[in-house]
Amino acid sequence: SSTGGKKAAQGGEVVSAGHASTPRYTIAMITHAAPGDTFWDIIRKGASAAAAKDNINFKYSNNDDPTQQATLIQDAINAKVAGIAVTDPDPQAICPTIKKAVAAGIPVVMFNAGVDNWQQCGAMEYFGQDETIAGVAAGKRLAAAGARKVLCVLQAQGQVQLEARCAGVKQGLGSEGTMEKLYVNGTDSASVQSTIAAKLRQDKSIDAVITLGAPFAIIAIQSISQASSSAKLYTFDTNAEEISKIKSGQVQWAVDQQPYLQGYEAIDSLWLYLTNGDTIGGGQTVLTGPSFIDASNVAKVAQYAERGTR
Amino acid sequence: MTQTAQADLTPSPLRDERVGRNSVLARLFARPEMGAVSGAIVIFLLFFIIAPPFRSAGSLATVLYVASTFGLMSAPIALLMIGGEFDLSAGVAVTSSALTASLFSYEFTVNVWAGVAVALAVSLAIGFLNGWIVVRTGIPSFLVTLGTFFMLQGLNLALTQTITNQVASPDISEIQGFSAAQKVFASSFTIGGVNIRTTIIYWIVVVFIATWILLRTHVGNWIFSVGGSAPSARAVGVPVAKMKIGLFMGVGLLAWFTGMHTLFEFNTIQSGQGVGNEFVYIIAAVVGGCLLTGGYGSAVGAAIGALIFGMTQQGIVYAGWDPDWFTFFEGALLLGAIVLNTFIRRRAEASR
Amino acid sequence: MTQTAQADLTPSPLRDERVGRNSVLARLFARPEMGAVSGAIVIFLLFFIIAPPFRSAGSLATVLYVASTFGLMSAPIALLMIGGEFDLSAGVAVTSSALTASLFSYEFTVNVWAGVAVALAVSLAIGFLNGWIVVRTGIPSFLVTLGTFFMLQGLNLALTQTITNQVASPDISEIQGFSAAQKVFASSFTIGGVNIRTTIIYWIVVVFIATWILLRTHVGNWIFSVGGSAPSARAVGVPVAKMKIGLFMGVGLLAWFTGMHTLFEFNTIQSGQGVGNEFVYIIAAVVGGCLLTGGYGSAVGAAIGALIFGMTQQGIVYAGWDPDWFTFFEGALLLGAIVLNTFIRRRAEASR
Amino acid sequence: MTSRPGHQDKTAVPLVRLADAGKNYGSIIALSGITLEVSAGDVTCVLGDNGAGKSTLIKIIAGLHQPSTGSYEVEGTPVSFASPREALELGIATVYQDLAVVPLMPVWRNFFLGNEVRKGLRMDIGFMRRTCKSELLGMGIDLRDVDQPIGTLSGGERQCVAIARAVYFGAKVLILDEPTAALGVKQSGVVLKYILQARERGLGVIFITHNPHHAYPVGDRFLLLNRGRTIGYYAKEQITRDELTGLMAGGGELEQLSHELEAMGGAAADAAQVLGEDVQELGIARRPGSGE
Amino acid sequence: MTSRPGHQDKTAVPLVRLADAGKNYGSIIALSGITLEVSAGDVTCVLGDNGAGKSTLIKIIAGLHQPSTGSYEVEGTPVSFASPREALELGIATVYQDLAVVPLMPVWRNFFLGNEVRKGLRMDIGFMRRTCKSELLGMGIDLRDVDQPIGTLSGGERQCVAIARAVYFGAKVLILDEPTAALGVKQSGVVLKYILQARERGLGVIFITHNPHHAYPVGDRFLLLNRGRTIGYYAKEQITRDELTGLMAGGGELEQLSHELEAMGGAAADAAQVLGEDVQELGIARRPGSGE
Ligand SMILES: Nc1ncnc2c1ncn2[C@@H]1O[C@H](COP(=O)(O)OP(=O)(O)OP(=O)(O)O)[C@@H](O)[C@H]1O
Ligand SMILES: Nc1ncnc2c1ncn2[C@@H]1O[C@H](COP(=O)(O)OP(=O)(O)OP(=O)(O)O)[C@@H](O)[C@H]1O
Ligand SMILES: [Mg+2]
Ligand SMILES: [Mg+2]
Repeated sequence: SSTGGKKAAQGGEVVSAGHASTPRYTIAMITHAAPGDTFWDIIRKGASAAAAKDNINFKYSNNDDPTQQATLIQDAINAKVAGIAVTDPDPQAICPTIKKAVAAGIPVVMFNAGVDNWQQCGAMEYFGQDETIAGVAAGKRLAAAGARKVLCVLQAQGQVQLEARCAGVKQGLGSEGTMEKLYVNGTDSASVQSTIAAKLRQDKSIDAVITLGAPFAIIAIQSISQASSSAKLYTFDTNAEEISKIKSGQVQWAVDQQPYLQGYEAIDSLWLYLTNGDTIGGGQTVLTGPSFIDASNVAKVAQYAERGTR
Repeated sequence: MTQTAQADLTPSPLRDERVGRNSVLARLFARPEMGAVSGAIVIFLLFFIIAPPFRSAGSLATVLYVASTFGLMSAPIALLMIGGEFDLSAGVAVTSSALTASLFSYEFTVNVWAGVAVALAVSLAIGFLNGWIVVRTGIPSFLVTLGTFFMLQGLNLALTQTITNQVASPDISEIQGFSAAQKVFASSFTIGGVNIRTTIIYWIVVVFIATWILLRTHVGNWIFSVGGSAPSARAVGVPVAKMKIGLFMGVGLLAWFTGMHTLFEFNTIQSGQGVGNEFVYIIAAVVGGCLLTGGYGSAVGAAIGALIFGMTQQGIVYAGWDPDWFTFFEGALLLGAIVLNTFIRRRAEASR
Repeated sequence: MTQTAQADLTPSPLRDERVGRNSVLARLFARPEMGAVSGAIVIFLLFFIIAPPFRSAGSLATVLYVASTFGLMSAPIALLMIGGEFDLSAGVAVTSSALTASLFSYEFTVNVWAGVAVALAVSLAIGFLNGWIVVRTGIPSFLVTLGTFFMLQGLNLALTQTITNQVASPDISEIQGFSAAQKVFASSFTIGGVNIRTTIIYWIVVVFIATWILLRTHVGNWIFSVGGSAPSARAVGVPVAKMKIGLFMGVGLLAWFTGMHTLFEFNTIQSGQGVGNEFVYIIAAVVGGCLLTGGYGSAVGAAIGALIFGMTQQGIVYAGWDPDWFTFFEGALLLGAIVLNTFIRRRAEASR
Repeated sequence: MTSRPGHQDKTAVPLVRLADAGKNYGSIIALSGITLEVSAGDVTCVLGDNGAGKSTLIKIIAGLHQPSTGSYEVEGTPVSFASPREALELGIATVYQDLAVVPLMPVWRNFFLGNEVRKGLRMDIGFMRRTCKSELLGMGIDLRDVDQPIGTLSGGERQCVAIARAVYFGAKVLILDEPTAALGVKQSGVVLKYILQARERGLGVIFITHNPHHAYPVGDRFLLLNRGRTIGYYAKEQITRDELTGLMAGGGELEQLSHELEAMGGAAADAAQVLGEDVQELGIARRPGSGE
Repeated sequence: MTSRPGHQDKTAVPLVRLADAGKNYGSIIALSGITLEVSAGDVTCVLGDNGAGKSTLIKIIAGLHQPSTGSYEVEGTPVSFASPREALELGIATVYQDLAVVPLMPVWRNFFLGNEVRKGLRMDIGFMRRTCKSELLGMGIDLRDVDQPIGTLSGGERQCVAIARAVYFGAKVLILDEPTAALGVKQSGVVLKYILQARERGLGVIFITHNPHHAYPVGDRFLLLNRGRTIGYYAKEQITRDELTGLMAGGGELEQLSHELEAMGGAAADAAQVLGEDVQELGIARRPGSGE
């Protein structure tokens, strides 16, 4: 007679939108995700959903080392897939291989990262949002909320997209406030918690903490209380637990670039192209964000977040 | 040819003319952990001086907490290394146990204690498997546990995905028995306004027991011998295989405990967690005076190693140094501590 | 009491009655790398059967390329390990050299070759420093290089940040001498429509040289001896310190080369790159038959180890297995290869 | 001889019995067709050239190796030891030529390794340190400190620890592989005394040595090996020491040595004479008034 | 004696000269106040109880340790070796008690380790393998295969490799630390032959042993150590072997041994008698008709 657990969570079935009868194509999706990252998990869910609907043989692979990612693209070319959906965190490193794919007659769409270069790389379309843009938006909103000293928590070192977000925040704050970075060891909750707490103790003037991933927002809540700091908590990206924290007001808002949409569109658009020659966006970037999830709209999002598609 | 006077040949019980005077300092530094102690003191003073926030009792409690999360594991790892083996799967094994507990109770919606029990079984099984493969095949444990490291890492992710189709374990704080378990594994008490985690107490207890086993029991004798020279140990009748498997299971036991702490501290577990910690444990042990080649070291030393690591990690933040330079400083301080440690021991030995 | 007949006491030059017949297989598997070979064959066949894309010449070229990027480093690492030392900084050292070259030529906008030269100097210096600290302080190289690992990782990030205000090095493809350098370090040629990277050739050359040194020159003899028993080596007059420093510098040399390849292959380099590769190198070496305790191993074996690793990594992708299970399979295959390798060697030795 | 208590058991089943035993290391045949019996109160000397297979033989008896061929019985019951522990439990204690000590561990811990004296859960450390110290003094080794790592002891000191240990724990059979090799004159004497005492106590002793001066006085039986084969198995009554030494040295080869030197002529002659002297000492040919 | 070529150099500066040398390991005083001279064509025997400091002494001469006190001269020029390599370059070759071999390496690689024969850049492997094999045969060791890891050789075989190596490369001074310890009768004879040959060739030899039968015939001078101190330094003329053995054994302690046993009475008596016999063999008191 226990509450919680799976029984309580039943009923959150994943989206399924019919089923196409078009020929079965193989499409490869290659990202720079670090394994086990919630954000990329959602992207993949979107992609698989589209693949299921479009009768596509979906091959996902990822590596956060650009050189390795390039190799993965090469693998896809060797495997003669029908289409490639790829993220490009490091244009110089990855574009050449993407060009190869295009040269080999494989349609390529880009998403999530590489907004400035997707045309040069020869991709057909781009879905998503530039991390910097998202950062700037967040920064502006932080400034509006009266944040003067913002702590930007990076869960990994030397990762382009994370750095871009913090840089964006700084830019968005403009003269209103200052931004300070803090690297934490994302693979160790205990040290994440303590490190953030330590920082808050060290600099009492910090009045806003923004994490770059949902799980770290949850942990940061404990850090803030531990350091008995008055800083408010903001974050990028979402997951179920975090949404509930927004409900409860422990997290102010989350920057949402709708990862599900990015993954879904990337695959779906390739299917449309392969089956019907369509292209989306007329050569323009298709932006999936940034949008904000806060007290005002959290209720709507919550149910989707529960089943891990938002 | 010269003909020196006949020296007396009978042993002199009172004073042995073949032994020079032996300074206290020297005898002190003969112990494997003393080098680390000096390193710890230096680093402590360093941050105590340059980082005001570091001085507050609260901060120290935090430092100790972090140290304890490493220290709880570095103790059995130290024993394992004294026994001449490595365990690279220790870091992810912690996550595995936490995931097992939470997924089990979630999937079957049973009392968390059931999950905790299953997790214990699994952790011990992992330890046993590591040890068994090592002793059966004679493949260096470095390789075997590297294999299991990859496999566990994969399993953590894959199983979490298939069961919850997310990359993190679900929140189990609603499930029956949670609060009780939390009391046991992840509570804290307050002394003079300072909030102290119970893990620190557990840590001290574990280190004490490990030390006692190592120095006072025959099991300790056997651990030293299997690490120092397995063939010799075998020749005089020490059950080498049993010892090694036991040591691996010891690691499993504390991996389970640490996992339980993490789970009930954070209610949920990222499946990607724990990767890289195996090295923190090993570093702690080695900084604490354990030989990588086995046969020498101490549990206390490993604890101090963990403390050094915790202080460094937190201290840099308290000092507010440029985050870009974080890892650099971490490395520099680590290396510094080790060099100092070695240097001091040398001096002591020479001067004695 | 029994009284057996007098056996002849003179040595028989033709046939020694104290030696049993010795099967060819057995003599083959006495070589350290043969176990790895069998592992490689099995894994190759596995993927050749289950993963159609794996069969195409193009795919094999890619696999070989990936293997070569690991293999170029695993060769000197193997020598180092035979010499009884570790280098955990090797992975980031590669990135450091690439960053040095590109940042230098970028910052001072000089011909890239200048940058390349500076990078070479820096890489060798890092190797020398590692070795020097190890031999001077007598601290296990595992710790020393762990320290330098952190420090380099930090430096890579910090310096890149301060110089370019971003975490990746700037594109230097416009700078003078780039194309020439690219020809040398990162070109490729086509045979029968298959595009083959020159690194593969370099790799083969390096392995050949390493093997030659190891087996045919007195330097090789010394490498084995310092790893097998440093005190004995010292006692018979082998310059132990020089040898070890030299081995570390050898690692530096190829770290430089590999770094240059990465740089000119991708025009840019991320400051966080290379972390974790040090283990791939060590795994390759050990899978290839190197003892972690030193004194035994082969460069060819390390090459095959790298090949196994490359095949596994790519093969899983070609086979299109669920990426969630990627690391699991990686670990399983790795462990499988090692166990097989050991098992076969045992059988061979017993049966011979 | 037959007055010695050990010798009632002569009629009883031997403590240790090897029948046609052999051992291969891979393709290398180290030992073949060895038959050996050790009864209570009986000292068996295993003699032979370097590489003859003596250590291999005792490693089989000690349970460190399993015989590749042949059978092995302890007190009449066939055994096949998976580990030396099992042999130890049957009261077979061994001093290995490579001593089997753990260099980094203190002397006393090595002494009691595998046989720690316990007091409840803990070890009785005080007792062990005292015992270790006194046992070694009994052998004429006056250690500075029983906490010194055994690796820092001198070769002979280390050997004495190994011997003292085996003698202290040896219950039924005592195996000594070249125990006197690195020992001083005094210590060698003590070891011989120990061997005789063990015999008195009715233990079976297997004693390996290259020194006929040590072997002959204490031995009851002599097993001679060469190139892994038995070339002779004698009771003391059946053989004189000179014959024994002759067999050990592999026939006249030693005299040959001195002849060689004489052949060198000139200055060498005198050396040859010295060597000749030594040859006598080695017991090949004893002329009256040997030595000086 | 004075006819031997080596002995012209007696007047010349000694090859090796230690004055008042001492060595401490941390708080442990292993050696103190040792004075020693080794001239060309001169065999110096260093004798003494276990733990007396013999190995420590030769480690100083071999350049493995630096003396903590006192001075060290080679051919009249003061030296302080940073490593054994420097000593080797001055032609001082050493056989260490712990042999200093690399167990995992093949026999021939060990044999030539540090002195590889080169042919341009490469090693002349063929030559080295042949030489190794033949040098060992010369010592009476017939190896199955010079590619066998030296760790798998028998104790004596390993020792023979170390000796053959030193003899093969020894240029001016040859240091042997208990070379005959693990050797068979034959091999011991060969080693003694080598020592004499070296003396003939005008090398200085330092020879450590516990066996007076080996020391006395070949030695020209005898340095006796006890508990790290010199208790005597004699020329051959000054001492008989019995005196020498007496000193080595540390006085009458051995006879005491036999008395002890006799005291045990009864069955022990006969053992005592055997031991007594042996005591004579050890050269303390020789009665006529010793042996059997
Ligand atoms: N592990 C091994 N692998 C291969 N060969 C071995 C191994 N151990 C011993 N041998 C060989 O077996 C033979 C007998 O070795 P053993 O140690 O028994 O000789 P031994 O009679 O004890 O000689 P010694 O008197 O020198 O100790 C030797 O020729 C040796 O080379
Ligand atoms: N590294 C060391 N550390 C501490 N003490 C040592 C060390 N090496 C030797 N000793 C001590 O110095 C003394 C002399 O040792 P040494 O090896 O010279 O004796 P030895 O005369 O060679 O004895 P043996 O005849 O048994 O070989 C011994 O008592 C030993 O315990
Ligand atoms: Mg032997
Ligand atoms: Mg000695």
